[in-house]
Amino acid sequence: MDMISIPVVNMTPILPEIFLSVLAMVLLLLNVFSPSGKKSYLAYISFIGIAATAVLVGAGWGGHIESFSGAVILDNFATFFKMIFLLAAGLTVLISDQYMEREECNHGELYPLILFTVVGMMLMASGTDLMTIFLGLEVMSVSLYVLAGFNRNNKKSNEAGLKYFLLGAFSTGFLLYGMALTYGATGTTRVYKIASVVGQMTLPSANIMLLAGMLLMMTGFAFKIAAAPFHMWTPDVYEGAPTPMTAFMSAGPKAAGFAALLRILLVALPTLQIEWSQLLWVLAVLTMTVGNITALRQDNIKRMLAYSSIAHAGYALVGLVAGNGTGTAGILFYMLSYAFMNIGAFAIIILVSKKGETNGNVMDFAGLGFKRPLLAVAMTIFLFSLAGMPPTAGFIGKFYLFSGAVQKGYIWLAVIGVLNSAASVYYYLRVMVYMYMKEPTEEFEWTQVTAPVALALIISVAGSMIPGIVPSFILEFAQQAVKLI
Amino acid sequence: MFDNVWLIPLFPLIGFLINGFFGKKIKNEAVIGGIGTLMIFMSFIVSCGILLQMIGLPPEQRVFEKVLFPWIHSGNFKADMAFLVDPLSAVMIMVVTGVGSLIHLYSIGYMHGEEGFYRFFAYLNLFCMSMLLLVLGNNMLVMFIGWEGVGLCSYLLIGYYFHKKSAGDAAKKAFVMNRVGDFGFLIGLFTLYWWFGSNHNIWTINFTEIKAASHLLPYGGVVTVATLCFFVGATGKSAQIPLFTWLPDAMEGPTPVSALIHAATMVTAGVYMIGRMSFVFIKSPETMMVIAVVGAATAIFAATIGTAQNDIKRVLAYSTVSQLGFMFLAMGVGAFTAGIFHLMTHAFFKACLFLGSGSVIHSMHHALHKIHSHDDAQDMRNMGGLRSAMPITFITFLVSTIAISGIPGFSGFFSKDEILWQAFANPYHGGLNIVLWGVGALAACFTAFYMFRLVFMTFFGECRINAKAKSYLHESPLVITIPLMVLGFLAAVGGYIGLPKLIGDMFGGIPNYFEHWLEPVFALANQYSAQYAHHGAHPSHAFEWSLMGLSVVIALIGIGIAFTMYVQNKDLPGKFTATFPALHRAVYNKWYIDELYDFIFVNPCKAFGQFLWKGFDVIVVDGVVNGVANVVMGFSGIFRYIQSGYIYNYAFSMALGVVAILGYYIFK
Amino acid sequence: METLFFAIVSLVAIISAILVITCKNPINSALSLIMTFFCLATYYVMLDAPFMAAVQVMVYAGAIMVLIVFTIMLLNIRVNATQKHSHRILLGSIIGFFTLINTIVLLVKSQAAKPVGPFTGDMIRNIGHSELIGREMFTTFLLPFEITSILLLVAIVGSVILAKKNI
Amino acid sequence: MENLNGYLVVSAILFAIGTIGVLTRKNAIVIFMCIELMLNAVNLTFVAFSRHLGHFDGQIFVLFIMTVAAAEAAVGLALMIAFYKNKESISVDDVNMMKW
Amino acid sequence: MSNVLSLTTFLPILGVLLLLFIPKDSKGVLRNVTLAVTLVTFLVSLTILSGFQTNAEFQFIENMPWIAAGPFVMRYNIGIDGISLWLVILTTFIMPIAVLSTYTAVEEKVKEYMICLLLLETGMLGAFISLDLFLFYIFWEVMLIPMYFMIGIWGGKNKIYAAVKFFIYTMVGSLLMLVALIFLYFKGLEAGITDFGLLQFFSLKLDMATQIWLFLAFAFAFAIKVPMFPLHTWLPDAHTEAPTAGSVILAAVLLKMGTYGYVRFAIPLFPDAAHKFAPMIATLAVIGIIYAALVAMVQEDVKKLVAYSSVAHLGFVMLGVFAFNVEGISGGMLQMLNHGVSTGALFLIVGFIYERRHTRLITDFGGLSKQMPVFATIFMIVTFSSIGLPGTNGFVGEFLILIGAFESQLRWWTVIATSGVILSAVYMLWVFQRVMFGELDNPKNQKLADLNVREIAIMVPLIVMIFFMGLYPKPFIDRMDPAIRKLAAQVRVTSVNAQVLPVETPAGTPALEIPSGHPGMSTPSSPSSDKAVNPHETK
Repeated sequence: MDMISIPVVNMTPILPEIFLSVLAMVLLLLNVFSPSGKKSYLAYISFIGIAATAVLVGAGWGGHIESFSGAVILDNFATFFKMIFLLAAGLTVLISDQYMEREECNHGELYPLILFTVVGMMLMASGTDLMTIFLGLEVMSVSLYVLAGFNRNNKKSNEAGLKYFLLGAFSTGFLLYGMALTYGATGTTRVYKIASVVGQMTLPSANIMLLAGMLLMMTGFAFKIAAAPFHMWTPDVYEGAPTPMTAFMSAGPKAAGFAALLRILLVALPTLQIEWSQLLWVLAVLTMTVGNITALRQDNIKRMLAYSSIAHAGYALVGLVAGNGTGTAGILFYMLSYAFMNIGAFAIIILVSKKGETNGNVMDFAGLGFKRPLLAVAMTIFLFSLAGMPPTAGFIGKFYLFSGAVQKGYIWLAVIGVLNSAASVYYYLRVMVYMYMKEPTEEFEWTQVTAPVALALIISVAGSMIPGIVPSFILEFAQQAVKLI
Repeated sequence: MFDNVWLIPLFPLIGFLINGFFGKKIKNEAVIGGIGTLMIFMSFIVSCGILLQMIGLPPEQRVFEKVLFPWIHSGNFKADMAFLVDPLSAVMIMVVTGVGSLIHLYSIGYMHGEEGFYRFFAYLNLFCMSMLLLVLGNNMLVMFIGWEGVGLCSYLLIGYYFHKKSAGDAAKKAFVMNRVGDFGFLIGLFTLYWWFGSNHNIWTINFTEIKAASHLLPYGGVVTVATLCFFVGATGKSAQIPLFTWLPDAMEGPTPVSALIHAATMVTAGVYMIGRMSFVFIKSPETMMVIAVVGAATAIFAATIGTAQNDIKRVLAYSTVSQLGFMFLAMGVGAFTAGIFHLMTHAFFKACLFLGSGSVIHSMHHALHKIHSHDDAQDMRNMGGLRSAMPITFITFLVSTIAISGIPGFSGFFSKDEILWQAFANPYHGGLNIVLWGVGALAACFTAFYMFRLVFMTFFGECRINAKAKSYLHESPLVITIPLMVLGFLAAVGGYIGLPKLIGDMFGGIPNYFEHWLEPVFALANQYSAQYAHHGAHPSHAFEWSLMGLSVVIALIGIGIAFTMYVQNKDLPGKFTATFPALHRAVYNKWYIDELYDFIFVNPCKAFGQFLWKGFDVIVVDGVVNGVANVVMGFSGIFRYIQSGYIYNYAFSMALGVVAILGYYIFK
Repeated sequence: METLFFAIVSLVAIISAILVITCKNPINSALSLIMTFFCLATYYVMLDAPFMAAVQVMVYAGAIMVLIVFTIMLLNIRVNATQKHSHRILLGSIIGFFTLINTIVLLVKSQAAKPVGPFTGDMIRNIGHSELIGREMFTTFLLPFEITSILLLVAIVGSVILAKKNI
Repeated sequence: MENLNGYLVVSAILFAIGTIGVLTRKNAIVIFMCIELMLNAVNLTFVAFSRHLGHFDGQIFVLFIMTVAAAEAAVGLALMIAFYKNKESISVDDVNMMKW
Repeated sequence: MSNVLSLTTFLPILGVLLLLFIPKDSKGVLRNVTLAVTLVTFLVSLTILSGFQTNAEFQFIENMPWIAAGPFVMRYNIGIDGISLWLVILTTFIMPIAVLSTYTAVEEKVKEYMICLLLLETGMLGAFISLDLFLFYIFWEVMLIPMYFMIGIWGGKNKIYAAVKFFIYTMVGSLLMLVALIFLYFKGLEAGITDFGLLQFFSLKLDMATQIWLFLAFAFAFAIKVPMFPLHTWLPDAHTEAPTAGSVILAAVLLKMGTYGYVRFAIPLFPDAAHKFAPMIATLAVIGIIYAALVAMVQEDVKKLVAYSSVAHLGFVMLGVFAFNVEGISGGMLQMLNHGVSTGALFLIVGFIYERRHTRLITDFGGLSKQMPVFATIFMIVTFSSIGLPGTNGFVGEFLILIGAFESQLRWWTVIATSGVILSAVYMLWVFQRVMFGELDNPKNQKLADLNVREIAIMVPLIVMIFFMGLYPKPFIDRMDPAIRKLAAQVRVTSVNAQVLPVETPAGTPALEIPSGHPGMSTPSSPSSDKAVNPHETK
């Protein structure tokens, strides 16, 4: 037998992943050599690294390169999502330092783990092989399990980690079973090959094994994007996880889940669209409704935003149900703006809450509006954006999502969506009610805003407002991104 | 002169603006009153000029329209701020400005020392302006401005003593009842406008244009609807059944107001309006009948109430209602000229009566005030024997009373008798004629009775006022008595311009100037009415004479009864009351009409409003809104508890989801 | 013969799997699980995948289960006397049962893709399973293979972060 | 490969048993073991398919799943240890600080 | 200046930027600057008025690309015609008054308050001038935000409930409208329409079923804003709790958004459906008139009473608009302006006494005329304007509405609505009487000061407008007339088509191509067909 010769591969598609992995490892090493309590510079380095990666990713815009025998691809779709992940990670890194210092768990491993998560997510977005996607998902998940339980002296954080882990692993079982069935039904794990195999089937929807494989995979991703009824981990984990990680989890992995889901459904299984859009219709309605309605009665603001994040997954699913250019571009746009507004909101929560995650209730926002007007205005913008009020990015995003549905004839879905949106306004307004319309019950000092957090807030505010007023350029990118898949 | 017609309403407007804006600063009553009076007097002069010019023209040229400025032009609809001068409006402006000037003058004396003197004159001027707009308007909408404007001024003036709750209530009642009428007016206007527009493409509310097109109108049908609606408007403004109850309450206002607004001018607006649109009304025999019946009924109904009232002004108020009934009776039987004629004479004698009563009250009030008595200055039971203290007032009052009672030779006789005659002789209402005449005659009898009752109780007999106060009673100053004298004179002789043909013939063919004057206005109406008038044998002159005599006798009977009861045998009223307590109570309480209205309309409305608010709006409408919110919140609670925190529950939910999804797709 | 063998192995695998979820003592569960893993390894052999069988024994039965048992010992978990939530067991079983029904029905109703690959049992036996796997792994599946390295690194770092006494 | 369905059915049964275990057991470690059982069922499916299809994609997938399982085991058990340190328990009944 | 509309709309935003640089403690400066900004805006808007050509076309058009992505093209497309002109002027006219009214009423958080006011102005103006449906929607929603804060922060006891109710209520409706908007766009896309420009959609022929659904969605959103019975309950709460300036703006301008929406969007876009639903909407409008009047009658809180009176007044507007003839729509438009002036004034009046006595219960007052004669006079004028006394503005609009509606198919509705005239007199005079007349027996009222110069200055422009619009409404009517004629023609022509065709006719069949032409683009070309439609038009 001849020797195994490692084939020459085009590394371009995974350059950002390689760069980030190397950076993460360097950071791990640096961490070892830096005394405890002086880990802040790791945050700065990671931020710069992330920014550099963003440039690297951006440079790949417009390219279309398959590599590693079809395991990954560099296309606009992946690039767009990678940008979202980097954005989420960048903002998270900025808001982490202050929080971690306060919670006395500023271990330097945090930043490499975040970077690894990003690597995982990037692989999910650019993977065109179920294996790659799965491994990317696992890299992301395993990192997230750790990140959720990162504040290991905090019972809530422990619990969040454990819950996330057990349920995540459970859902992985379904996902894998789905992949196995898909593999069995099509004979391949390559996304594009699946597409061609399924395309040649006379009646793909009659192929129960394929259908079941698809459904099980969908449940697996539904878990990641927190769609009902696979959403139940979300509030608990979001509440328990360290706040910056919650912010990260709500923006990054959700987007990654959507990236993979979009890739699989739209690239591999477009012929089954009738089937999966039917299921997603139900899931979308269920997700929006459960998320929004349950959020109405939440006092803990992290928990409230967790439910809201479920609801937002529902909105995004509306775009996926449509499955057309408008809807999917809407998802991309929405995920991007959601990263801005949600992380921004969590940044404010970090500033309002105290050590040990106290002051995490809506009531603790009382009086913020006139004591810290800038913070309150920022929070207001985030909340209005989340609520989908014009002229914010959230509105444009929702507009495109629902437009997609309407365009495809899913008018009732859009109607349910907007009604949900209206209901959701209540709990966003509630925060504003406390910020502006109630007096604080007790006097206490507000946390100082450090420079990185301020930077994160500025970016978030800009990211929530500007795409709302002049959304064209981002939408244009999103359109191009979904055109190729 | 015609071109300057716009000056007529302008002068009072100027007066209103001056007094309204600067009156408080001027403070000097003479100046304020002077301005107010002068302004309306200037209008009077202009009116005289117009009248003279009109007299100089041949009858067919006596119509003139003056467009001031376009007002509302939209789509088909077109209404200008424009005036119409014709014989009818000429009569009206003369009455309004003439009587108005006198009452203004009177007010200077009467309102002396009142807080808000300037306010009073401002309102009075504003009223005159509105009234003049009403009578001069060349289209229904300008008329409607005046129509509502006089309502507003009436409101303001009734509520002049706003600190009295009763005054406020009365003011509001007056306005609201007028509004009920306005509702009718508007609907009538709409109907007419719409009918002409949609059927003949004549989109107009202009009187002249409607007149020109009136031949297109059918008899009855839509015209009945429209005219009935207009008539509802007239009943509101002119205090006819069923909308009359506001007028007696309106006596809460100062007495000059009662004289001007609630006797001489505003309340006659309904009559005027029917006259103005006679060519429309006449096209509906049904409406004419209704008008006649309502007029007659009001005449008798109000007269009965008038017999039992003790408040001097209330008696006069009911008298006014009753006399307005006569006017409507006239209109209803197609005797438009007679109606307008009575309107005019009524303006003279009723204004005089009110002003006279004002003079009495003024004096009484003064006297009672001096001795710090809280007795009611308007209650006739406190008066008596005032003739010696106030001779001029007494004489003018007596003259007017005679006039209103229909004693031959005085103005009221001519007009009222004409009405009764027409009620009897009109060719439209068939068998109803006798009834109309009978009711009218009976009302005339009652009129004579209660008017003389008033005179006897007030001016005759011994003085029932507090002896100490008696010395303070004195005749009113000249500024008050001059208008009284002028009006008394007019009340006496005003009737001669409209001598019935019968009497005129007797005196060598003196023509009925008034009828000739108004002939061009009502000619068309008479022409139309010929269509359905039945041509029965005309009653003979002898019959007419005997009816005239009968009505005089009836009036004398009324006077006789009053004399018996209140001068000769003063126990009689008491006995009468004791014999028929229920009747007396009913009459004294105005047949409980107010209570009835409260019961039927006001209270249910309030209760319904309360129900709608607390019961429906809050519980049902808002309840649904909040209910939806609460249901959603309830679901929120339920969904929350599903989120139990236990991993196996979460896993269960996931597994359930998987099973359900798979199951659905596999087994479907 | 092969069918009988398959049946026996299946029986053992299923019984031991059931034991995993019924044993009260986690240690017993763990041992049952190891038994199941061995059965699976047997299957792999039957499926002409000896390398997979070896890895199965080494990684699962060896590494992972040792880790688990070690943890059980470390935490010295008391055996729960009774299962309080009987309705939970019932519901769980029902759901599991339906999962099974669903899966089996779908398997019965459907059929896998036609064989597409080049490898037959003879071929595997001739060339050697390990070599074939290795070849594939380092050529076609190079990227996933590399990703696993990151995954393991993450796992190491994560475990250290979470479980080390002082960091 | 004539016996594909046999393997698939066995793996389905194992998968179902694993699911039941996750839903019914209270000890987090046992739950994790049940998840491992599920993953193994999937592995069996993969291998069976792989053999049936005649290429090694499925088997290589299984290798990665094993790696993932190992990684998850490491992290998961670490999480359990951390949890145990704080709560002195590993029963999922005690994992309910956060709810509603 | 070609971009004077933009200038008017965004001047307040510039004002906000200016305010940001003023320290929050210098309240006087803040107030004066805001006043100056609103005044300048008003003056600038007057140049629009003077430059306005009296014709039916949209003017001052600015049309720039804005968003173009995917299937959507949104443009910054603004312009006004006679219909929106006056609403723009009304807005800029009311704003300085509203600002001036806050000088003493708002002592806390002045800066934020002023910022809210200015943002609100931009939102309102933007909504009136938008000719792009999407742009309109943006402004429509943006308006909510400052109003929400105004009610919620500076409101009364129950402010939070009122603010949230206001927000969510309006949001529900407008979101449904959003879906309809999107749907409409895609319908338009099929027909070759290239962007959200309103004018293009006028030429869009939709089948009846589509029209009905879309109309319902639009109508629902607008009905909430109007508010029409039974969607009105947010209004009394919002009004009662809002600060004076908030109530004034809410009544004067915000409510007009609903009726304006009908006139500008719901009716011309879906004329057939509008015709179909006219009886239903008229019924609701009439119920609203009577119902609100009855409820207003028994209110104990002056402000609530005025709020309910708003419901009644806007019922009139709706009735007029759905008469679909020039008179009715003109009346409706005028009534919008009138209501803006007179109800705005009423809320200011309530504000005055509230500032003095910190109560709005009618029973706490009585006999104020004695102590506050100027106030009494002004109150009375405004009351009568609200009642619709001829000579005041209220009458002209109401009359035109009624006569227009009477001419149309809504005759019986009009009769009932007219009786609302009586009820409005009842409740307004009753409250006036109870507040102003009677004995001044409450000792707390005996030292009340009459209006000061500033307060009189606030009221004078309104009083002037009350009489000006009542006595000489010609300039107002004339400028809006061509646009309204166009609208009426647009609605009428299509409706005839709807009558000719069976309702079930699907879109795109040749039957739909009958002569109607493009009603949105030009007046009907064939005079004969016009005549067939309404023979009375050719006068």
